[in-house]
Amino acid sequence: MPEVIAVVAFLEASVRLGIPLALAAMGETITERSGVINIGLEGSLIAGALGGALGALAIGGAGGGILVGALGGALVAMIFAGFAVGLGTDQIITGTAVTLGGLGFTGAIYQARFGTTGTALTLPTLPSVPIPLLSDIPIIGSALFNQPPTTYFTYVLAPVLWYFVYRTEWGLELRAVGEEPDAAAAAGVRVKQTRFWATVFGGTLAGIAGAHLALAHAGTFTENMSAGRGFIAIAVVVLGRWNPLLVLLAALFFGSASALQFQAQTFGLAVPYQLFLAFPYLLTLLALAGWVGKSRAPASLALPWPKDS
Amino acid sequence: MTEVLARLDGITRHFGHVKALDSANLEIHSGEIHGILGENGAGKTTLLSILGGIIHPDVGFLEVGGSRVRLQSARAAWKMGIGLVHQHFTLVPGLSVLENLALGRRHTGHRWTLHLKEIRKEASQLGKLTGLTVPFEASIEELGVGDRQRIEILKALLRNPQLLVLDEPTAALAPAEIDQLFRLLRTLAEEGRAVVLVAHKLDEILSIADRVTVLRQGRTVMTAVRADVDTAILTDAMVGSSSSEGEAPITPARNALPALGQSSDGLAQNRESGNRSVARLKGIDVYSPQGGLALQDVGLEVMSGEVIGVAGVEGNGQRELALVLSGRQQVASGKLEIPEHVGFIPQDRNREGLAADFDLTENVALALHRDPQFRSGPLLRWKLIGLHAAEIRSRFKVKSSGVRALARELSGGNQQRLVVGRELSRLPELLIAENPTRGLDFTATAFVRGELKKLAHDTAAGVVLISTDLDEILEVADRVFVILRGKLTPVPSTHDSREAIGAMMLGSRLEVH
Amino acid sequence: MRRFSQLAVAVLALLATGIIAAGSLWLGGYDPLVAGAAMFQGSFGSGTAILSVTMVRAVPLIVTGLAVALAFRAGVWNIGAEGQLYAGAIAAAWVGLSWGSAPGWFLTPAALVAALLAGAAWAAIPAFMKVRLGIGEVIPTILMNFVGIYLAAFVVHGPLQENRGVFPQTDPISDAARLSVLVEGTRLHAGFLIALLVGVILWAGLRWTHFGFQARSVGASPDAARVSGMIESKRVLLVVFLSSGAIAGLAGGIEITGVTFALYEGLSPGWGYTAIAVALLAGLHPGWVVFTGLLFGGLEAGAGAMQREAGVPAAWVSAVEALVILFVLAGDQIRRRFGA
Amino acid sequence: TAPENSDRRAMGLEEVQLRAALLTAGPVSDAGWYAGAYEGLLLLRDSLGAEVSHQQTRTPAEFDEAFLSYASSGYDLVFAHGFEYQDAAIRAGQQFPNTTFVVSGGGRYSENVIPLIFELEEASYLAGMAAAQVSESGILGMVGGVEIPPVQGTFRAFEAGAQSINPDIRVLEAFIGNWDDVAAAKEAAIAQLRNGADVIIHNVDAASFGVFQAVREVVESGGRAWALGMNRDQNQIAPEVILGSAVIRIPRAFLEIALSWESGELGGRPVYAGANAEVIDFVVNPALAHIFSADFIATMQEVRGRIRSGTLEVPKVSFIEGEIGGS
Ligand SMILES: Nc1ncnc2c1ncn2[C@@H]1O[C@H](COP(=O)(O)OP(=O)(O)OP(=O)(O)O)[C@@H](O)[C@H]1O
Ligand SMILES: Nc1ncnc2c1ncn2[C@@H]1O[C@H](COP(=O)(O)OP(=O)(O)OP(=O)(O)O)[C@@H](O)[C@H]1O
Ligand SMILES: [Mg+2]
Ligand SMILES: [Mg+2]
Repeated sequence: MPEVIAVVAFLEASVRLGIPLALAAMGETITERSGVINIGLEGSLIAGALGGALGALAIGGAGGGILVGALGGALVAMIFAGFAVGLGTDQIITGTAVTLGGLGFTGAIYQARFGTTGTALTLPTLPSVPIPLLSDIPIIGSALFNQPPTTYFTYVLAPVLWYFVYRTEWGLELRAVGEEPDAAAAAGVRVKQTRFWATVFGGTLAGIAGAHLALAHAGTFTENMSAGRGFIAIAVVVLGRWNPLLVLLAALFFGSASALQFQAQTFGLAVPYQLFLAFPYLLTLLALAGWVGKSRAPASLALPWPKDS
Repeated sequence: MTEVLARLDGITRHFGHVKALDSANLEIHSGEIHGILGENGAGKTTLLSILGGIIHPDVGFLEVGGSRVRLQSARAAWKMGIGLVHQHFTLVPGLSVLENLALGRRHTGHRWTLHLKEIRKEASQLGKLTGLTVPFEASIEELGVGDRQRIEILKALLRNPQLLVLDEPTAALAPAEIDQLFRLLRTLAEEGRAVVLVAHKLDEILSIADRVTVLRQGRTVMTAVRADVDTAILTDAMVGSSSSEGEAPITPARNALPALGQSSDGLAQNRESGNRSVARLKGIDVYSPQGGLALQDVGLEVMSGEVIGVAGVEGNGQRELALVLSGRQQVASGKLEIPEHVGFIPQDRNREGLAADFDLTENVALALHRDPQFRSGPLLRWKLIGLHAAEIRSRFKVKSSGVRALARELSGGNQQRLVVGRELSRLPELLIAENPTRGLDFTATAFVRGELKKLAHDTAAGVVLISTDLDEILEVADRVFVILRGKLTPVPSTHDSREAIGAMMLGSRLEVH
Repeated sequence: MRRFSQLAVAVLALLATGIIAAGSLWLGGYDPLVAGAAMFQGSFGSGTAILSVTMVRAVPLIVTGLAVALAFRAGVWNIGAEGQLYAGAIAAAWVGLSWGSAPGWFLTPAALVAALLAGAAWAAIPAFMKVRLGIGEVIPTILMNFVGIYLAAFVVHGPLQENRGVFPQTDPISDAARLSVLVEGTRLHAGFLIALLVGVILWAGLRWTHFGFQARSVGASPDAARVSGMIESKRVLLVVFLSSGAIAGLAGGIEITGVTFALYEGLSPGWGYTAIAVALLAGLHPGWVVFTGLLFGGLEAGAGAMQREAGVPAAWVSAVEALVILFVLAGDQIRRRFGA
Repeated sequence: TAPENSDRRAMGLEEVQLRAALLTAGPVSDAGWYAGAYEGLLLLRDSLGAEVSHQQTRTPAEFDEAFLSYASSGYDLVFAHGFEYQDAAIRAGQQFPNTTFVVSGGGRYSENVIPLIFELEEASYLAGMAAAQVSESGILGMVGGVEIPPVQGTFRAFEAGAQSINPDIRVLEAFIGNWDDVAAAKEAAIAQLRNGADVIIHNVDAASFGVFQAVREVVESGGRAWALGMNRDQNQIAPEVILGSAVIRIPRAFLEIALSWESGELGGRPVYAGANAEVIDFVVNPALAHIFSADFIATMQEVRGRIRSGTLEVPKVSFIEGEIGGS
């Protein structure tokens, strides 16, 4: 019986830890498919978290918070895209700046609004909504189907994005732009627009991920609360081979590796906790080595277009 | 008599300090096939790219259907009914052939599916009509230049353009395909559309064009009706009666620099003896990336002083044969004896021949860096390499701003000259050449063919010429082989007629006595 | 026409970043002029600022920037300079502590060599995965960063913890292991010279040597390098990858022997990541990395001064730093447009 | 203004004002450890008219630089709010004898480098008693940031306090590797709650909100669990689940240090800020005070008195060099 409880707890934690990563990573998947690598994702994530907090307080509900969070994430991504796509500045440097700026501006706004020494915010949280029948499945039921609405949104989004990428004309153009923007342009695709909106979409999802973190998970906002998840999301995209469905799985995999770490610490094994903290990364490394077949990034990832500008 | 479909007027376009076009003019009538001729680097591609919305002129304007337009992008050009088939392929490698055909094409109806079935149907109908058959499910990386060219043309045709602009489409096609393509172009013209066609083979232009425009150094030097011109007139126009601007035609004169490759292991003496075996293949099997056997039990002996021609329709194992002969590919089984340094002219100059972001010197170094002559200790002797690059540039008339110009800035033909020049000038003991004259203008073509022969006959090297161009093989080769489905078959000297080899290439059995 | 409008947009972006930076400071109740002056004073405004602060801060950025530039030139996407730096720092601290009685002429170089080797070893895992297993290096190097950071945390709690076993840090390394100060009375240490030396070696190596050419070829066009150049790209990639790791490791060693003299958790604020921006802004050119490294070093130095002298909180300062980087990028675009 | 001040000193003029600086290794908006220090700095400004400045540093490499900048521009007192500053402080102390460096939780001292030791163990011991008193499962949880002496100290004292009430109590421990990842702290707390813990104490910064959220969710879903606050009076953050807080009144400690600096008494030895100075206290959440029986409150009072009088020794992790550790 305690074993079952531990397994259930572990699965629940995996989903909780995996979902924000999945949202951000699925958005970044779309962005990267267009040939843009948005290292500024962390900035969108934290802006989403702050937007979520401010929105929830101002509008008075977690739902409104998610909306404002999405807008916050989109806004940050627009700034990134304005420079990296519009002006053709280097994507990596721009992303570095946008992350720095995202963390800085959210901190500044938070301090301006809630005082220099901060306030312990208690935010309205998104409740978990059990799905009838499904949530009663033993062991996995409550882990997968007794979750906040944003989690279900993530489940649904993965196949939708998969369909979008592989089965629609927009998706085809997206992939073409990421592979060979010159060829795509020659075929009449609007390269810059595609890249811009793909980036903004990625930022929007990262914003929702941030808002989810604040509203569905932590129930509060603190400076730097994204804690590097934007970067991990970028790694998850690669682990999921730029395929929205695999990216969802990869995020859940990473989530479960982290969850295992917390469970293991609780069991009080005589292993230094730093090694537990490193565990998800080591496990991912192993998974990558055992992940048969090679994955290939979009050929024009991180390259500005047009080339000579 | 006919209405003007499109007009380019006083177009000037610079790239940095290079003036690619210099108040060039072009008038296209509906219902005509308009041939464009010019030496490598004359500005043909630039002019066509302006029509296609890819490049924007510095000065001058474009009229379509009587009104001035500014084409900001290829998309705008497509919308005006102008379809451009590029000289450099514009296919997306990560996508399948069918997806490439679907790309950017506003199919009637919604965009939330791909309409692949409809496109497939249309494309195969069109394919039957034109002979342009392509493997729909294959991914672009697997395909050779011939397939890629066919896909490009099909892609443009599927959009039903009013004006079809083709930049050297015949360079990568087999003779039968060229005939079919020309028939198709004629049908289009008869429907009242217009075709602009660039080709380097004068007879091709003369056989199909209604009117011809000749470009020289970015200027339009002549536009004439087909009936008013012949080979001599066109040649004159292209080259210029006197080389006024220092652009002498390619001369086969040898330069003072020591020939490469000789200093190494006293090769030169050995070569005098002649009629040695330079390379020997026996029972070679090679797997293709897709898994099947690309080469099957191939045997071949290359003797010094001879040019071996390998004819075949593309995709029958030429690529693997070339890679094996040049020591660039592991074999699955069989015996392989080849010299240490083999010159190699790969079929795809952009991908395998050159590094686009390297300058001329560095691209030359790519082939020379292993030669001890160009090394001193851990260092490369850049001065010497630079001199050689300059030598290749002048001998093969690579039109560029200098040896520090980047490969990506060269016109297609000039890129080819660079690769060919680099490999020929090494005086290799064995040279493998895949379609070495593809994209070269006719002067350069004649020059390179001469050089191949000379390499074999004068320096006693072995040369293997792998070509889809039968005329080239018949002109240059001493012995001819046909490659078909990975098998290499010698053509008996009694049967080396154009027709017989052509039949063998397509797989008809030949009665050999 | 088109080119002109692009130029105008870049100019607009440039102005916008400046205005937003000043405006947000002003909105927060801080005088933008005072803040700007503090930033300049603290970075390039005085000899002390330049020698003791900016140049000291630039050293790890330059060295890791060089590591990244080398890798990227050969098409090795080593995002792992951060982890390699930690590996180097651990190794240098270990040597500095365990051979504490050795003479300085031996100990300092030994510590730095250990850092080089450790950085290379740390890079060896993703390098092996790339060359042998065909696994793209981006993710493995990122993952190894996290592992490296936690490994450092582990050793300062465990095997290398100070003798008293109280604080999570090592004992200070012996004086003999420390890099000498370059200019008396400043904090500028010999690590800066090492950074310059590495820069020169890479610059000359990439430009003139046979190996450097092969590395650039593999980076410029893997297909052309293989087919036309007949370059054994695997070997080249392996050597470049390990060298890049070694250089990043050296950065960690320099930080231990030149600045902190002990190993701590959180030694690096992400130099290995900033290094990517440093290298790219330099166009991957080793010579320019020195300058962009100084630029970023100055930016960080100025950011500290802005907090101290102008009372601007850290969050605002990060925001301003970000805008400065965007400002530089917009300016760079303008320069290119004028150049073209 | 720095030269002005030293000029004045040199000319024998009366000193204008105290100049005090603060270094933190994290944002002061954490409503916790760093926020307390920042409030202390502002208290010096408001009550002593001190000129103040603050810098948030990120890495050890910045420590020397910050000390150098403050000391060379004439700051009198530099509060470095974390043990990690100690080595750099010792170096700076040698170079700048006119500046006094106060290192919170530091381990070494000299004439002008003063460790400021918060004896939070005292309050943690009481927190442990309270936790064991209300726990039904007999399992407690502790969520820490990084395993450093102050954190170890509070956790060991918490355990000891709990065992004084229930010798069979079990204690789970987890570290999240940083101080402000709310989500990670919440996960660690959930893992402990799921494994039977019903009272969780923490020693992190902003991440503590995650611990409270985890406990709150258990309560909201009908379970029974409690949390304990740390470093600051956090009782109001989640008044329905926080039993009480082990409080450090950092501003008060800073003020006393500044006063003893002004009177010339500061220097040469560590400063201990403990229960006696009323810097440290365990504050029961008034909203939940009813949970504890009057007897138990009296017991706590008695223990508090015994700790203050020194008759009860709480386990401590000593970090001053040369001192013999307790526990
Ligand atoms: N992107 C570019 N950068 C610099 N120079 C260029 C660029 N594109 C073309 N040129 C130069 O412009 C001139 C004309 O080139 P263009 O490609 O139009 O020639 P072309 O007539 O098509 O030649 P080819 O027969 O070899 O294809 C050449 O000298 C070429 O070097
Ligand atoms: N004398 C030379 N002749 C021909 N090519 C050279 C010569 N010297 C160098 N090269 C090649 O050209 C490349 C580019 O030269 P360049 O002088 O621009 O070097 P670089 O690495 O860009 O350094 P820098 O910008 O400082 O000059 C060199 O890296 C080398 O490969
Ligand atoms: Mg051309
Ligand atoms: Mg240069």
